[in-house]
Amino acid sequence: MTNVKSFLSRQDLLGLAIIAAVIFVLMPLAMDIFRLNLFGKYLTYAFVAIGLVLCWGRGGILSLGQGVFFGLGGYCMAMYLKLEASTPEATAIQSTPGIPDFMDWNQITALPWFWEPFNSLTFTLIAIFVVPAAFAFIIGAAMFKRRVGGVYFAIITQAIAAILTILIIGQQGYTGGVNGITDLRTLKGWDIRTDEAKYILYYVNGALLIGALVLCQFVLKSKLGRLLVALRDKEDRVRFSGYDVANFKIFVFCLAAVLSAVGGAMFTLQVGFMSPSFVGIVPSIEMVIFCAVGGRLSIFGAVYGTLLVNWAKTTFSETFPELWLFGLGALFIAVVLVFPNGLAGLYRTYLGPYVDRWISKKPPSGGTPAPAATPADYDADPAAKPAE
Amino acid sequence: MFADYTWTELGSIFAMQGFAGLILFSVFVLMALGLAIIFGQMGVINMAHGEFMILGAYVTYLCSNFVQAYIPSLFGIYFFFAMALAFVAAGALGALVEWALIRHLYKRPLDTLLATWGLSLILQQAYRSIFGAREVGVSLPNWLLGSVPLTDIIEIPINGIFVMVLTLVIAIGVYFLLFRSRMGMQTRAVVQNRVMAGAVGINTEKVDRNTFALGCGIAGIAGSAFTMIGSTGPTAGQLYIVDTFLIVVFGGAASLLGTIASSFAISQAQSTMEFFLSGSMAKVLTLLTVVGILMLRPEGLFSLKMRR
Amino acid sequence: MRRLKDLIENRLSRRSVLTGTAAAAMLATAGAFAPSLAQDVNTTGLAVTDDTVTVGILHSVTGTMAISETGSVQAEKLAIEQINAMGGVLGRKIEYIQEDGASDWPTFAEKAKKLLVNDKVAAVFGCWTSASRKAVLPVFEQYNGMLYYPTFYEGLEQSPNVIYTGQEATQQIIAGIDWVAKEKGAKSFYLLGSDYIWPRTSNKIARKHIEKLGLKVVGEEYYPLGHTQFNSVINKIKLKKPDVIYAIVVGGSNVAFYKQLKAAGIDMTKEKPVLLTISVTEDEIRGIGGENIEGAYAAMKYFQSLDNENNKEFVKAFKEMWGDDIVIGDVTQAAYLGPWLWKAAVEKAGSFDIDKVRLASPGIELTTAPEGYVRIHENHHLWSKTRIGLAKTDGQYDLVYETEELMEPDPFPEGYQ
Amino acid sequence: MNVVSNNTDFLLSVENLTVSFDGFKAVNDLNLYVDENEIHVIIGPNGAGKTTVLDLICGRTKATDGSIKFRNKELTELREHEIVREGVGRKFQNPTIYEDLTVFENLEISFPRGRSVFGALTFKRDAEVVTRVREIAEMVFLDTLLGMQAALLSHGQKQWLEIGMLLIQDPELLMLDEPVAGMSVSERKQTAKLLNEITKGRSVMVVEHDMKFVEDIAHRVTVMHQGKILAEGSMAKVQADPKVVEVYLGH
Repeated sequence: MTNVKSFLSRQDLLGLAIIAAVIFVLMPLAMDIFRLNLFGKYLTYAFVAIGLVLCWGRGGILSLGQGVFFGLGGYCMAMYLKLEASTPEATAIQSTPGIPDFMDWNQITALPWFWEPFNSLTFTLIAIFVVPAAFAFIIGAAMFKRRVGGVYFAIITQAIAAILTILIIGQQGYTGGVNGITDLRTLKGWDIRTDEAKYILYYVNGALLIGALVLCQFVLKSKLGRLLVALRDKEDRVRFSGYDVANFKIFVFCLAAVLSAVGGAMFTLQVGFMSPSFVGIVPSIEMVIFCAVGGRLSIFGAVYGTLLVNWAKTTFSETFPELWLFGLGALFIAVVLVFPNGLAGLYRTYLGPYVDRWISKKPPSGGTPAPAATPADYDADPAAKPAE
Repeated sequence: MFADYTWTELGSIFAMQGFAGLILFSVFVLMALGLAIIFGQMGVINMAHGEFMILGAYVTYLCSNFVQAYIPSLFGIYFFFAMALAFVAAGALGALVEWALIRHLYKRPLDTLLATWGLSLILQQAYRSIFGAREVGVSLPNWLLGSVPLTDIIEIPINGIFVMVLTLVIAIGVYFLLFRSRMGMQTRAVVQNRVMAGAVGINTEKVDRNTFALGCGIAGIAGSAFTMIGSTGPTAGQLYIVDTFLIVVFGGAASLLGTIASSFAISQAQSTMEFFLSGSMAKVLTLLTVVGILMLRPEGLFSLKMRR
Repeated sequence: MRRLKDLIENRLSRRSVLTGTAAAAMLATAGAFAPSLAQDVNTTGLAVTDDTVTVGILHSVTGTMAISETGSVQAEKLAIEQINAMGGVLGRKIEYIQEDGASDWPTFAEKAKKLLVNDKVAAVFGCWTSASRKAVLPVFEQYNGMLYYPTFYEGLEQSPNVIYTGQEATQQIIAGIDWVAKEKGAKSFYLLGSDYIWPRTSNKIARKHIEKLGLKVVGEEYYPLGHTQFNSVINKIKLKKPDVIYAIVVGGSNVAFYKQLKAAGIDMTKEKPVLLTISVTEDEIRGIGGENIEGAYAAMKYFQSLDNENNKEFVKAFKEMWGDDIVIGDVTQAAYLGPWLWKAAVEKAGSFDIDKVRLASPGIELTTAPEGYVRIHENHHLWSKTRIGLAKTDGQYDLVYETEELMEPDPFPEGYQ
Repeated sequence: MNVVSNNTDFLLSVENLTVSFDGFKAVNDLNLYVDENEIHVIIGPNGAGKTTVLDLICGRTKATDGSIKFRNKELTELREHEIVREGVGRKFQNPTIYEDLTVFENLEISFPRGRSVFGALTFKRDAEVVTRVREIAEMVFLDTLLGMQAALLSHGQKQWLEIGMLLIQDPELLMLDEPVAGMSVSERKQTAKLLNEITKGRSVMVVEHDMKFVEDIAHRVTVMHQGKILAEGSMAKVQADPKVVEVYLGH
């Protein structure tokens, strides 16, 4: 970590700079606060998408349950905000003042024990990281240690998403049920519903996303990043090179889970509520398509993919609601059949070479580097081919 | 909770609950069989499986309307034609999908998952555009409704018996098709060694297409049969996806027997728990148990120990 | 709970004294005859011109809820068209902007915000599920908009920014249970529902009321949304032999439930058990199939078959606009009331200003409602009669009973929680 | 059970090894010993259980019964990566390399450092790594192709790369499953030379069909048939064994 240049190439820096410029300058100038808030909401999905790049694109682990972690992060945040909104004064009309309104409707007369710690912001912030990480660790340890992978892992994560949704809906006294946790107002007394707050949250969200991108880039450029690709291709070889494969998978799955959870927490803050409709199977699969459209190997691509799909969703579902599902379905198929490397692949084929030349001011390196090549020249093109 | 009942009542209830479990078992087998063929024999994840079922249901709906309008005298037996047509329609769509989509993706199982999910969205919207967003009611001949009373309490729903018989017939049919016919032999040959099968003159592409179409066709029949017990709407197919996949995975992907065994285990567990707990909790507990067991035994219930 | 009611009643009544009901009525009369300048009737910058006023329609056109919400959209459009044909509101034609909530709650919140902030609509007719309403509620309160919400729902809510044109739970439930207890001599009940807030809250109220009447609840059960296998619960019902099956199953589960109930030999046309539902309107019967639900009773405020002049005209107009094969359920009718109630309130207030409309709303009556006479209560819900219908094979209900008096809406029922 | 041997003369001692798949005994009560610095070749007809023996030793398949001792350490209780860390390297029948990575990266990943999650995150490509990778690449004839994506290598080069990936771990026992399959004649010669070179200081177990190649390299040959050992000894001795002749020529 001592030297940023060691893991951020000029191309990566350019990519980061462009994304930062889009988030911090272009969009706030081009949009009113309403659209910007929407855009901020899309950006929270980008956290999930870049997590999927790591674990699916690079590591070959397809999780169809990322909504679970998005939801866990979101619910942690929402629980804190709800408690803050449920002061005895604000809830004086309830039979039991001081507990969230939906609990009161469900005849719960005392705050459940697992809600108690969420009175503390510090605990909440820690929980946003620890709860999903721990959950991912349990799932990952159980599955990867027993070498469950590929399709099986996908289906089991999907089932977990289904289970959690049913649980949240069924235990409405503790979770707010199908309505979710709504009517969130303030964070430490700061009203998160004002335009000013929305701007601030938007920028915080953007900064966190940039941070997440840098972190992921660091991971990808480390040996662990190369190991992930190696794992995806030839898991046995990695194992027989003396690595405990399961640990790496667990790590990357947990990392993706934590990223999703951060997205979820920011979602709650910006949108003002959390509900089980972000936890289930459908949103989880949609999050995969964000990543696939962007190019499942590229974290930058994933951000653009998320934005593009959501933008298309908002636009088309407004103007041609009938066509939207056809479009989304076709997108799934096209991204698999026609351009499996997504936006990043298109960029790499058509634009990348020019940009590279322009940045490095030297001819692109060929297949066989000169003997004097630096070790960095031995790195493979990260977007070589999609996972199978 | 049993204190209030007499022994005869309890006996009857256990008999009926057992029967409810058997119906659920048949439903599960019907749902999962097509998927198990496709997944087990071809390694393809068909997320649009539910939509193929709904296609069968809509075909049944059209048939029922057609027969009622033009040849009402045949209404009593139209259901059999409807099922045959559902099989053909879903099978044909399956063959088309295999040709257009699946065959390009045999080496990328996770990608078939995404592509077929896309397909499911397209089919849903197509149903919505054609048949409307509302659920449609499928009229059934009277003999399929109602029940056979055995004792005061025990009554056996006729459509339940129908589903059970149908499941049995289809299961036997699939068994003969896969294990006793030439097509089945070729299918299994391709599963075991694609290159060698090709080398000895089996048209592997044709076998793939037929297998996929067969799986989809069975889904069509299942959908047709489910008009008796469930709803027919554009998004109804999605309800089945998780259950169906879990059944197949739990059974052990390569084994049809495993699918049947896991249908049995899950249906019995669920219907027993439903009796003692609330429906929601029973569902959660069943799913949790299945996922838990899968974590301990990822290869599923039935699987050959194989040399790798 | 008492405190809240007092609070709101006091507030409302004090304000209405301040503004003066009489003055408001005069203003309304004046407004109706002499169209005033836009700046006079709109002091808060809503989308009102000298000739037009813009409102919003916010329902799901796509996604799983589209099935249910279509009828509401149609009803609202019909009402708007009829109002325009009569000369509009304060001499202004109603134009509408329709947004799709896409069965997704944040999208509802998003679109609600767009309608209020960007489009500055004078009122929004929309939402169907409780979840979507809960999602938009903070938006309406923050940006001070007016929502007309059509669905019968669980209650426990009373927002100054919402007019609830459907029944809240007690209105449906209490009348229904009183009726089966009295007319059918029911002694024991089996409560059943889909697993989410409305059925759970409703069954809670039902249970309290049943117990208050000295009767017995022999079972209570919930299934996940979309569940399609009900054989186990049907067996339990057979074992417990309740007089009444009280069912609040929704969506696709409905279809499965009634088909399986019938197949299991529970004949609802027989004397017992009685099946009483508050969740199946004519709309749902289309999917279930009339022959599968024949003999069931529904407790709600409106049936398409209601025999009165208002309703005949309404059904005729509805079919002219949307086709002959359309059916109209309780919620559709409630959605139809929205624009009319709003029109009446605006004209009473003589202004489109949200605050003035809100203050004018309590007490607004509608004598032309298809369901008959309705009046807005001070708690923003409607006084309305509750009716019991008997389901027939053709998918319609026969009216078998209606309450003598209007049922008072009581969203925070004391003793029922 | 037999007396557990404590024979430290052998690098690897396999005793009473049995594995059965659904009742079928793929390896049946096998005893096998590998000396230090020995090239030990296992031959036998298809299905004799040769690859299964390698799988058992490296932990890929769990033994039903018996023991595998490596430097007196029981391997049957260890997991694959632990066995590797003990000093056993395994090359697979088909070249198993990371096609999406470059030759350099393939070798670098196999470099025995930073094998934990944290270690991999903080791993640095320092001079030691680069030197070692170049050294090995030279040994396996790939020193000019370090920057090439591995997928583009020829079949023979992929085999070498995989051998190189094992060498960089410096194992004491190297197990090669058909290392020259699919190689040209000249590549075979180069491989034989390579094998002879790398046995300095380590033992090698080879499963091979190519008799000519076996003759070139083998110090000792074990013939397997139906999960059991048919014959053992020098190439010449084994070739003269009538049982072996019968198995190979058929009845």
